Amino acid sequence: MWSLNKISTAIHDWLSATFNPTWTMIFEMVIAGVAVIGLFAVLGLVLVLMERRVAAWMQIRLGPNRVGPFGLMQSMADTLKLLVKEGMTPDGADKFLFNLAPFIAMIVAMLLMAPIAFAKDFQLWDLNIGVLYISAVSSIMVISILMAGWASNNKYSLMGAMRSGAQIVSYELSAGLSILTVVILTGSLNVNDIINAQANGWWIFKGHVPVIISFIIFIIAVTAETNRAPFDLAEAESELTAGFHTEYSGMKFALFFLAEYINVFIVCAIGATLFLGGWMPFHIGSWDAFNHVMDYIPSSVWFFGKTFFLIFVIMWFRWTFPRLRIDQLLNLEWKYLLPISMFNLLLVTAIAILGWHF
Amino acid sequence: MFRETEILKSGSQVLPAGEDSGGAGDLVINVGPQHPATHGVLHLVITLNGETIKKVEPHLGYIHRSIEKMCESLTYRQFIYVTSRMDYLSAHINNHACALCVEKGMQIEVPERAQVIRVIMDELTRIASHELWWGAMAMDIGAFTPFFHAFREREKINEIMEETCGARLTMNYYVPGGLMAELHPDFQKKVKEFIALFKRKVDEYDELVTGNIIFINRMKGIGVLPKEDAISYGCSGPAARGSGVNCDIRKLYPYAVYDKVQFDEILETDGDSLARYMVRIREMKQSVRIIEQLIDNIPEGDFQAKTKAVLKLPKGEFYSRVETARGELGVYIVSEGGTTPYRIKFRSPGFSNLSALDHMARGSKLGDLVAMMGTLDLVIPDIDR
Amino acid sequence: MNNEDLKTKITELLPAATFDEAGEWLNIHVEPAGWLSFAEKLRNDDSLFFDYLFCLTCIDWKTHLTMIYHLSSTKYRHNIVIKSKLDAAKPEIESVSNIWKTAEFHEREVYEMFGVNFLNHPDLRLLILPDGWEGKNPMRKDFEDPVNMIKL
Amino acid sequence: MFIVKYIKDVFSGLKSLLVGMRRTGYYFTHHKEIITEQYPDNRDTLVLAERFKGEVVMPHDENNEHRCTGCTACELACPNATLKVVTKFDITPEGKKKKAIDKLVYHLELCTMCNLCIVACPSDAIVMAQTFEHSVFNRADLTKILNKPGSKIMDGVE
Repeated sequence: MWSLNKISTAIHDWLSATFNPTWTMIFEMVIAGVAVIGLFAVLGLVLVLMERRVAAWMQIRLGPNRVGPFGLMQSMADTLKLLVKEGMTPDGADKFLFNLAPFIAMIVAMLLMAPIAFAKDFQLWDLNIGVLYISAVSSIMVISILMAGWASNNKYSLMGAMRSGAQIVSYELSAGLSILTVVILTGSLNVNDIINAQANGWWIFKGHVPVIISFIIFIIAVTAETNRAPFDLAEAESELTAGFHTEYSGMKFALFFLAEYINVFIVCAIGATLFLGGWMPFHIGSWDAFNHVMDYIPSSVWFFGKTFFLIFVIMWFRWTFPRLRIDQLLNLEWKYLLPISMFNLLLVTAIAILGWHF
Repeated sequence: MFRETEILKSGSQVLPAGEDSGGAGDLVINVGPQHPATHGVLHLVITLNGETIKKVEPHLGYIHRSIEKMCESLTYRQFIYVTSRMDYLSAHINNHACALCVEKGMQIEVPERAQVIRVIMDELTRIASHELWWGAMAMDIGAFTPFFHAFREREKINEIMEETCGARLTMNYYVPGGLMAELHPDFQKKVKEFIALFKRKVDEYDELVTGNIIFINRMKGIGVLPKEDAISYGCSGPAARGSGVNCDIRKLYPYAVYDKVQFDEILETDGDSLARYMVRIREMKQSVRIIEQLIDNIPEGDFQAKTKAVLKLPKGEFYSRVETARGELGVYIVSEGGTTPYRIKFRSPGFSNLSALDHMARGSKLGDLVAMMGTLDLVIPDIDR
Repeated sequence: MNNEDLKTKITELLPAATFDEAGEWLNIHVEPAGWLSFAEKLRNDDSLFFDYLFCLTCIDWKTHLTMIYHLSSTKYRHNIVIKSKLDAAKPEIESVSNIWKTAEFHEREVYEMFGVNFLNHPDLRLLILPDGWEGKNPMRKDFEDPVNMIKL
Repeated sequence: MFIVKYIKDVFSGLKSLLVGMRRTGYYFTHHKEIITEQYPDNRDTLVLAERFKGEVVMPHDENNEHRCTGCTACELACPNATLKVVTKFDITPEGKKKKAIDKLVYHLELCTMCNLCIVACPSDAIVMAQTFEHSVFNRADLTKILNKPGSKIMDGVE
């Protein structure tokens, strides 16, 4: 059976056999870095195309269909266009911060890739506080947005950045709390432990109603955290023209754009890992034949399938709902999501202590 | 005058405290003339305190073509086509107002057939205009999909217009004394098809937007315009009817065959954005009702009254009022007895409705301003003329 | 109220007013001097209650200007037209924008298009014309713009 | 009670969102509803209404004859000075001078397709064509002469 794990092991074995351990380490790091950047590029292209196609079909349109077969090369063409465009720095902007901001957004997105298990035994960095690491690092994203908004010396950008600051800080809370429910049930912060705990069934099925509630809250909170509609107040096209990236153009804009999509991918990957069993195949109790067929599907396919399903749901939100207003956005968090998820956390704790989950 | 340039030049700095900015830390931003939510070249100078609006100051004229002055050198046949360019979304209704005014002055009896067709066309225009408003307003508050769904139905109306009038937006189909051409043979069939489609699809609008909890929260209690203020600010059309003002010209001063058809004047009493939204949604259904009553009963006869080749209005003043999709349009012609008007004034609904924006917007959030502008249904060429 | 009733009622309020019925509605000619107090009476009188100013404009008759106010009552549904003759060289009239709020915008439009000076207007600035507009008022009959206007 | 209302709010809110998602989900899965027209590709099958007002043309018959008498009715009817009739005097076989058109100049760049000239024309010499792709690189190309070179008026048209 084809699997990513075998490829990585083969490379590791070959490198270990050819070079001494230090060089092996260095080579592996380079390969990992290149792979992450490659994944970035591919994900950016795929997700942009996917978003456009999803949007088009929901809006009774065809979507991109001119560049390449079925418009598959459309995002390539877009990237090319963005590459050759002039990256302007507005007069009066804080040049250093202005140019730094997109890179911070990008670096944060890259850092978040580390603890994600893309397939069985295929992970960049298996650290024991994986989930904590993710929620900690993803908060840095807000700094790049604030930086971009402030440094642009544009009132729209500033307002977008300020909105985004309030938004991300508050939605961290309920995202964190809903992640905690799974952590409590598993008893570990390690990503692999969480996935292995779901070998006999995903948490969303095993954890009764409280986990379903926390799953819903998680989806809402991460939609807000990644500044996606209906929570795209930082961009708020019809109010703030383009929010914090109003003044960005060319490749600097593309980095923000890419970072947004990578963030969506990462939060969906985390959602898939925590609630939908990561790369664990779908098993039904004692249907051995069915389970066998499911096992035959490579674990990476399972992981990406689940992740893309969640991405689709988030895109579905975007193309259906109107945008919230800033005070309503904070109301939703502090009056609804936070109390519910705190109460929910209590329930889950009780379930975990009493051992009611499967 | 000096002050605006100051604001424009100040770029992105926070203005210092002074009588202009109102206080320390106030943020003055220019919304427009190029801005996604203004749907045109409206320029609003907004004074903000954080996200809260302290003052909205419209600056107009970016698309002012001085249509009133232009009309002074055009004959009574020619000036009608210009008015299609004012409120281009209700071009037929604008033309109707002008034709009515000239007919009033010349005392032309318009054939019944022409009057019925005019009413059908007006109501189709009204539906098309409200469809566009619905899509654009949903886009203003962040939902992109409704725009395309609205345009699907609007496209059908445009096709009907194209077949009969030869154009999709600026038709110039009405002439003093009747219509420019006979109806297309397929007209009745197409209109019935459209009505069947529209009735099916209009419920989807409720699913997609009207019932949505986010939408209701964005609209309810936003931009409240009390009844007295609505009258005082000269608001008309759905903007005023949302505040409970009886102002439907079709009911109050019926023209064409509006006195012979059954329809309700839609009134909501809340005066907020949701009320204005509901007025328009319900008005579309009333328009369908009017069309349904007339489409099978178009009387036979001429589509145009016999008129002289050169129209000369007698000396005097003539005023006609019609209900466009945005409100009351008045055409005021002062004639000196020649072939061209001496002075012509278009009382456009958008101009008066816009003047209430500042009053409505004070104290609300920046995001609400967009919702308010959306529900006022501003068409900038109509405001600027 | 029909036109006759309106005439008697208005004569009570402003004996100097003259009437004609040339157009669709009753025309009332008033002097610019007493206009503001008369307008207040029109708005506040219970039997008149002209609360809706639906059209405000001006006509340039070359020798003089005429301000035209179309008033309507949302309660009684009667309409009148107020006309006031202004001097072409120095047109001045009291602003009615504190009685009918809509007048604020319409008066600003008339101010820039015809050059009528509205006394006590809260914010009499250019609305439509660009900043720093110099020269004549565009809607006056003697206005010529050789660049932008095409004469047929 | 407060808690009951709170829970009801949450559920009714969620339900309204799901109703909207069902609608977009329906269109996502039903591709037959797609209404996109792929314009430059469907040019061959594109059907324009026969009354569509694209530009003013003067139809000529197979003998290169048109119906224009040069009466300038269209020129007078036009609000924008789009049409300009240039007349000349033909010598009829009987030796009399007869007014005819030399050129009918048409400024497409000024035309608003209001149809007033077509209505005004007493001899139906000009009609609206259904062309709509008018863009050119040079503004001067939009000024057209409607009568073909060497054309003359049809017999029997006064």
